[in-house]
Amino acid sequence: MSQFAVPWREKPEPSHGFVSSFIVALAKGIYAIATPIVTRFPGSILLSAVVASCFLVWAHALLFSYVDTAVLERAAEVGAANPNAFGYFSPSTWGLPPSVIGTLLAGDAAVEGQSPGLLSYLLWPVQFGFTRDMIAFGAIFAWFNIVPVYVIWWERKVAGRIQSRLGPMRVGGWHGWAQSPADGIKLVLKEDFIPDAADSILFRAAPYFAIIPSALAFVALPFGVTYIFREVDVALVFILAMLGIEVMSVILGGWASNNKWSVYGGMREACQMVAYEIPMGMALLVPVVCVGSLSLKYIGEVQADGWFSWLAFRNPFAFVAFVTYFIASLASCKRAPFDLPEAESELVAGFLTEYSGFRWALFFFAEYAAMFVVGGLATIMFLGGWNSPIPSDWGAGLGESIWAKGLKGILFSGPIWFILKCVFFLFLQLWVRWTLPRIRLDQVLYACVQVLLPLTMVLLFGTTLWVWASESGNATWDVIASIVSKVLGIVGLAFGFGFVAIAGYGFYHRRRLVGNLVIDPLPGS
Amino acid sequence: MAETTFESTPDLLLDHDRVEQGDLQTEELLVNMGPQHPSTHGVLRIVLRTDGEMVLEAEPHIGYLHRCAEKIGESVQPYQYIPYTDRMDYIAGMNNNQAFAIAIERLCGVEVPERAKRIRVIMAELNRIASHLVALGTYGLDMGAFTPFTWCFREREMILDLFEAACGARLTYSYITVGGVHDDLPDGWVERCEEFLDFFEPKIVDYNNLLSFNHIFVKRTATVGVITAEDALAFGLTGAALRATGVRWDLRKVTPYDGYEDYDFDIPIGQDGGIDGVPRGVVTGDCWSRYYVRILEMTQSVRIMRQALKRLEEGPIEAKKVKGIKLPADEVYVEIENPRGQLGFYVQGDGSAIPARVKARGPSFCNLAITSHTCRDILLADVPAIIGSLDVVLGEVDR
Amino acid sequence: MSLLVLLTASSAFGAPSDATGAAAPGSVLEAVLFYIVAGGVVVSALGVCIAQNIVRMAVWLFTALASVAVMYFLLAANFIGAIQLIVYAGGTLILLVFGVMLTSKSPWIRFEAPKLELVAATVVCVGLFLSLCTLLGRAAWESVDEATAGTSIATIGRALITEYLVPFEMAGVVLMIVMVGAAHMARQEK
Amino acid sequence: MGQYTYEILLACGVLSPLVSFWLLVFAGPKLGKPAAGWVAVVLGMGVPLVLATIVLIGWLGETEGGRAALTAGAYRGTWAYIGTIPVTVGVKLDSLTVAMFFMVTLIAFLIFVFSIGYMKGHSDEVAGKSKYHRFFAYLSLFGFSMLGLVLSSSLLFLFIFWELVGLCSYLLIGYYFDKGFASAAAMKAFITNRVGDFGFLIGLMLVFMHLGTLDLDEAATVFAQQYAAGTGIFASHFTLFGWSLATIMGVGLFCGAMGKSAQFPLHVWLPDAMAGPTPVSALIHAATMVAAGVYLVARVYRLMTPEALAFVALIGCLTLTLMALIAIVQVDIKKCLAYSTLSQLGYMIFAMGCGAWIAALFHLITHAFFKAMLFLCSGQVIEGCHHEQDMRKMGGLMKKMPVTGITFLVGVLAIAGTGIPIPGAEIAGRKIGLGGFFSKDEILAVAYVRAFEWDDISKHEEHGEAHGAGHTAAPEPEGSRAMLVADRTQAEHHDEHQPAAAAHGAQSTHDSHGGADRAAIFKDMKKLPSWMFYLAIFTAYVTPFYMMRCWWMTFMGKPRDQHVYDHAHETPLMYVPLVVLAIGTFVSSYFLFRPLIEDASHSATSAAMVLATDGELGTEAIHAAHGWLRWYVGGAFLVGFIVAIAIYRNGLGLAEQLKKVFLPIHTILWNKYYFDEVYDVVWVKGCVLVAHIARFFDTYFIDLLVNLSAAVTERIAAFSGLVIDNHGIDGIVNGIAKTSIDIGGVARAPQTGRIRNYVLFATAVATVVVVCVLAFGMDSGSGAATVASSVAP
Amino acid sequence: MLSIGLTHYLVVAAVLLCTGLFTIMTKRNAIGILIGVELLLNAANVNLVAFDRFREGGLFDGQIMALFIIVLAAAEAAIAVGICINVYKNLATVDVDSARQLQG
Repeated sequence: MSQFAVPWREKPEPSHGFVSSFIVALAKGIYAIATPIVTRFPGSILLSAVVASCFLVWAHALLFSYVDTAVLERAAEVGAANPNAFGYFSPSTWGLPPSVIGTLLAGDAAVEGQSPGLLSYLLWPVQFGFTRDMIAFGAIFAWFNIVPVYVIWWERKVAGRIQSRLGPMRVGGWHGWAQSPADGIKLVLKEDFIPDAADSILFRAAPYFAIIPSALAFVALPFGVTYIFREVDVALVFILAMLGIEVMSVILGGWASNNKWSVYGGMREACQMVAYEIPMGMALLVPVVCVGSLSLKYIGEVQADGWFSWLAFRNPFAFVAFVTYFIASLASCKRAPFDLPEAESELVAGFLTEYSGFRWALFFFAEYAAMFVVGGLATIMFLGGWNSPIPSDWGAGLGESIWAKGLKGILFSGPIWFILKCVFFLFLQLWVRWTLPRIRLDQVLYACVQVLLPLTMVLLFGTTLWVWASESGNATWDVIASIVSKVLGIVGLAFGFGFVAIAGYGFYHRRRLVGNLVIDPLPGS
Repeated sequence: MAETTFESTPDLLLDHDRVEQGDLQTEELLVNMGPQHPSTHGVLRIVLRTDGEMVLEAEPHIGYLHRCAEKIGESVQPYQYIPYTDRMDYIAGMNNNQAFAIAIERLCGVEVPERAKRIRVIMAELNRIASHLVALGTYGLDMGAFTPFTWCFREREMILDLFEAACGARLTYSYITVGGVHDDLPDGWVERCEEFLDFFEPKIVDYNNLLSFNHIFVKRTATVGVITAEDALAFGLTGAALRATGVRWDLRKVTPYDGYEDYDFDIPIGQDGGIDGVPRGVVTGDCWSRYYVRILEMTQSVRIMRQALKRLEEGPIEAKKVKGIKLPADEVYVEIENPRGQLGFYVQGDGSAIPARVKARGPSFCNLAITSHTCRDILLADVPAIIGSLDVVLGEVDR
Repeated sequence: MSLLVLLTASSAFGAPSDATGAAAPGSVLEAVLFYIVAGGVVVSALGVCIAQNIVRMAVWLFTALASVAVMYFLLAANFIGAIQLIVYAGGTLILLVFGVMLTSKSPWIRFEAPKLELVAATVVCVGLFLSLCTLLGRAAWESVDEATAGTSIATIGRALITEYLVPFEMAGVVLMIVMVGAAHMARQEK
Repeated sequence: MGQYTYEILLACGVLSPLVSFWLLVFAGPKLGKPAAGWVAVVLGMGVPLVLATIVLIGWLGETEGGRAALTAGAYRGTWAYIGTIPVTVGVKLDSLTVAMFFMVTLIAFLIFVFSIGYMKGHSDEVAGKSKYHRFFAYLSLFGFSMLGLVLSSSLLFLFIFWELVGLCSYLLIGYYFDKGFASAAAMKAFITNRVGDFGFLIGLMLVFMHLGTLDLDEAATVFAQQYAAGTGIFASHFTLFGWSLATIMGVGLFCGAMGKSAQFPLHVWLPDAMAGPTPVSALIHAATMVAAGVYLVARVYRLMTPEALAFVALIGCLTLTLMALIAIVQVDIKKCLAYSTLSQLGYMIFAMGCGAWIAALFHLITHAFFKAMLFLCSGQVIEGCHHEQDMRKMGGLMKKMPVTGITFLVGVLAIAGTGIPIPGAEIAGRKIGLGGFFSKDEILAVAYVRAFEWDDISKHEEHGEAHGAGHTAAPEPEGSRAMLVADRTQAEHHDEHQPAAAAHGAQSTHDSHGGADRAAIFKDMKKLPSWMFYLAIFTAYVTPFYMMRCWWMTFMGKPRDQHVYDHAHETPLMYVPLVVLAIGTFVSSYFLFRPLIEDASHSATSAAMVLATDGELGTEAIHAAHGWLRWYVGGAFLVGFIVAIAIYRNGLGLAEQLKKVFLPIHTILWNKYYFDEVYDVVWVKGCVLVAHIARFFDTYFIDLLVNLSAAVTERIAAFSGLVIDNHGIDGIVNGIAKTSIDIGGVARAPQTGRIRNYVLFATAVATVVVVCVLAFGMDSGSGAATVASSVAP
Repeated sequence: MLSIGLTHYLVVAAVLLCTGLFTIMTKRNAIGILIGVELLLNAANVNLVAFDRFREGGLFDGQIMALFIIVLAAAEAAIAVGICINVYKNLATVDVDSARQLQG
């Protein structure tokens, strides 16, 4: 009977054997060549990967903006009102010919009739929305996968350091850098286990309710002025909605497991979400009131004038709102000290009790992606988004050459800054998690409803008054406001330096083993 | 009309009869906490009757680790039984050995040499610190703080290294035997031990900073699981759990053994918050008091050890002729201060070398009894807090 | 699956100032997206009808609400779409699920309506749907070909505190009453 | 002074108590007993007082034209739109506002200080929790609301603050809510006020509906225009009790004032409100809140028709007389003062109704000072006498509490209108007298003019009008100097301040238009019945009597209760407010407030019919013409005092005898004309009665029918059972029964009691309807048109 | 078919309407009925937003109405769930057919 199931096993063809042995040999060869490199120089590889990705990101923006300019100019020539004149799929026209792009790339000095270079041909598809969407989509999808994997690894390293141990050290060589991918492979290969009494459909569906919203949140999350998959005018609300929908997965997962601990986890998540979501939203409304827009792109753009223009330092209320938001965002990601839904010591593993393997991994992907999104929101709403602390007009003297543009792109703004800030927030989240005990449910509710909620209400009201006063154009007030802003900025700066100082101190005094106190394990003679 | 249909009801959350009979309210739930649960410290099973997050009733079920430890004691000679005692409370093996050894010594009238007494005290206090470190670390885990656990275990590993150097074992020592200790300390051990004490003492401040005075931790444990002194005495609580209620009772002071009367140390007790660095909101006899009494006891243990190390003199480490000793036809009951409370051994001899009856009074077993009394109308998250603060070892509960 | 949802949802944003190429009104892409989303709505709605398990019903409702939100994006009502997601799908529905879980003993418990009622309901609803579709098919709408530009949030916000001030305030009052009332009803009687 | 400086200062003054309120609400328990009070004193009233003083000084420095400009250009911002009508938020900035603001903050500040001393000796724990901070939180909230009320330029905001002060009053009366009577009194006050506020709301809606605005000035302008043109609200033919819609609007607005100022039918709550702490009685139920009704009438004065004003005068007149009479027999010191307050409020309302706008407000302010002081004194007495309020147990307290006694006496003199009416007895060109002397005299003078000389004046006005608006000089009919202040102002504006007035923009232009139209309204005012005047005069005699009686019973004579006497003492902290208020009463505020209010009458009423006697001059004129009136009015206090002293000089003996002589009258007065009882019977029992009737009907009528039919059926059944053969009939009967059961079953089937089935039926019917419409109702073309028309713009 | 117009959206709304009605008609679980009501409300919302979009002049009244409906639906759900929980406390079930104490 089995011959029908797997026919090719019946008549093995020589080519199969050849192909398979070739693949194995290739893999072995790559492994043999790569392993020493990978294990010996992983630091440099990682560093160069970072540099390379920075370069790619920068070049991508630069080239795309050239093509954009070209399209706009051409569209103006043609007289089309719609800047997106060449359409999404562009069925009617083939867009700008490569030669035009080449001309633009070469600048004004280009000679007419010169044959377009390879780059022009490569860039030709970029002018179509669909192409760009595909590129951006690939980038987001890749990022969405990279972030959880490496944040998990990083978290384990950070946790190890905090706990005076090393964390993963073996897999992949250098500091166990391949630990997370290896874990991922293990999880994928694990038995797909569904308890008999579980509601199997919902049990299977629940992880997707976690992963899809957290992936969708990236759609509206800008990494830079031009690094937005979709520029949504209600991006903030959209991302908050996505974070809110994730709760559904926890409740469903908890319910579908048909395990009392899981149900407790789900219920706790629902309770907690009811409590934290309002202060979180209201804390985010504070910068929204300052700026007057829900578009994250716009909110990021108004903070381009250096450190003191960042919204957290605009007025005292926003500064406090920043802290409030950070606390609420911990609850939103189910991170300690708000990790009640999966509280290990109380609920075994909460809603995750019955999950294992790939589904469990999906939950974790969602959680860590949400952590990044939450950190990204904090960055954009309070800490200047993708802008560097240096005011952007300082770069006016650099000129407009392609290199100057590139330098500006790296110095003054760009996804690098955004990601760095997000990483900072991620670190804060990790730090808090490995330091603090867990809060009890009634304390969570108390903190969110009776402390944070009134606080954010006061903040919102105060900001409204502040903005109102600022818009009245009173000169005295402007002076006061700017002084307050400077003071806040300096306080923030002090916090930042303090953070760096603590980190530096810790790094300098780092101690892996206790030293001479380790006693020879053999009994004495 | 269609009726309510139960389609494939493998595990109804509530069984319908109990609802009908009014035994369970509609919103109530019976939950099994354990025997496989991260925060029950072994194989304790607690049946909770909950209303949402509220625990209305908690009933501990024990016996998953029963090994007939007492019965074995009636079929082997006392010195053969020593290795069984440290399987009872495997976190504090030294103290268990000591208790049984003292019981037999009292029964047979064996005089223990001075050096052996000092070593016993050093080992017992060292093990007390190790045991408390486990209690602190796991209590942190119960509260959701992961880091204290590894920090405590870091220091505990050093103690275990010391034990290993002395007796070759890291968990089940069987070091203290009837009539003394079975091996002398290796060279340089005393210096290493002092080095360790110097290293360890400042670490207590670290624990305090990391966990004891952490605001969240205090909120989680203060006023939770308050046990009054009357209740504690009525339920036969001993050890840190008793002292946290404000009763200054420690057998090392009350009925000194192995030369404890020679040492100068205090007995810390629990007190209300607001003074002496105790955070506000703390009430005598709550979880935080129990936790903090252990911290203070570690300091006292260090103090005792320093004195003992200083007075350690050369001499014999074991009384003569203890192996195969005949037990007189008499009975003895000895209690000593275990890290968890009062560990008592009742031994009855009948003239042979094998005891006629061995009975242990386990502190964890007795302390655990108050669980159902304390875990009433509390939140679910308080259950691990209370159980953890009682610091029970299931190996000793079930024996 | 996740890829598909990601693509669909992200392409659906009808922000008016979007130059990167969302589904332009009247384009083929819009039609494709519409059919995908509408399919989602219809399937989820039917799922709600057919599902016997109350939790599954709620999940189907969730997908229905999410699909409707995407449909709002297609209709260039981004704000309503986002609000639908955050309030309806994120808030109301979770409340519902909460209620479901508090009030059912097991995921397997269920009540069924009599067969006769099922048949009658099916007939009536299919009839209603068909007649409505006929009615819609016969209607000749004015100015239906030209879709207008999307509305900015600022416009809606301003309208809420000027033209619609009274309903707005009343909604606030209603919400407050509901808050107090719901808390009172669900409170422990002890 | 920059633009909006006054507004900002005043607004800060309003918000400061609010800050204090929130602070006390949240941090009150932590602040503890004395600190919470001081927070309220400093933040709640101290800051507003300072700001008010600054504003007052600044305002006094402004020229008349400058003030008019400031009034016209006061801040108005659009808060929201109701439909297309903007709801403005703004500051009503004129002399009246400034004066009231200063008065309220000053008195309130003193009372706040007094409260700290007062509350020190009071238990403030309920169920083990201190509510001390609550008292001051409520006081702060009251400060916020009252100041907001004074400041509001829009009727809507006026109403909001109106309700807020009502709420504060409720909270503060019920401060000792653990005592049953206090919470009952609070409830009574609240409910009685709701009755009035219902009228207010109706008035408000009429204003909004017919005048299309809620801004006071705009409303007045529109009202005057409509009156002139006979459009808008005057075009309505709706009448009620013979009142036109415009009158109903005015009366409705006045209803609010009736409730809050405790006017005649709604007065019942105020005496009971004395259950609250005494500082509250002084502040809210004597000085400020109850006067808010008068203030409201002053503000909506321009929206009143002559009929409405007549009604106002009637209510005021009844109140002032009836309440003064009750005060005679009161033995509770606070109740006595409460009825005195009611009577004085009646005076103010009466003055408003007469058209004595200035005099009413002037009386409001002088009354606020001396009544606050009187209440504080009574608080001091009560506090000192160990919470004894019965005057019969007091007496001779002068020795124990000299400061209190003297200040009380000052208050008594002031309220009695003590002064020297002899011509020539003047200092610096002013008559010598206390506050009440001037204000009450003025009211009576105006009342005299309205009652006896009105026809002449109004006729004269007509003539003046004929000569052309704006050039009417002050008319001097028959020696009376009563005049139309408004028209004089118009004249001044037109003659002297023309450029300035033009520069003030549309506002003042509107005003002048309105002015002309108002004069028309003014013409339509009728003569007042003379009995009103006589009642007012009569009460002027009664007032000194009961006040002196009160004072004498408390402070003079022999101690009648040794226990009380022994306990009596004074609290030093309470001196300060008392003395300051006494001084305030002494200088009688005539020099400060009278000019301000008169100034306010220019802009606040802009062109309303304001009758005024020009200070002493006017009084002089009246006195010159009617010598008897001078003595009757000016010497009334002496008569009252003498009679009171004569009766109470030797303790209560004579009074008891008199009581026996006038027993029926005393009984009626003692029971306050049985108002509470009547209300109880009419409203409370009325409701119960209706219920009883319904029950009676149910029991005896419906049940009777049922029982009757049952009995009849029983008989028939017995009869048929006996007479008709069971077996013969049974077939038919059973058949019919079965059939009817079957029919019933079929008919019952749809009535399942399940909503889902009903939905099913409803949907089915809807479907059928749609199908029918599709099939028969219309052809496709017309159907499309029908549907489309509902969509097309 | 490729040009998406008002009718398309209205048909979707009709589907939501009919399924909502069907849910109400056939469910005995109180919360099931509530879910049906939510579907009905969504049908109305789709209609409102679609009419808003395809109406001349680009008014926003439809969106605002939809906004109000969403808000009130939240209120309605809160109250309804509260009622359901109360019913469950009293009757130990949320079967609407069991709630018949007032039925004669």
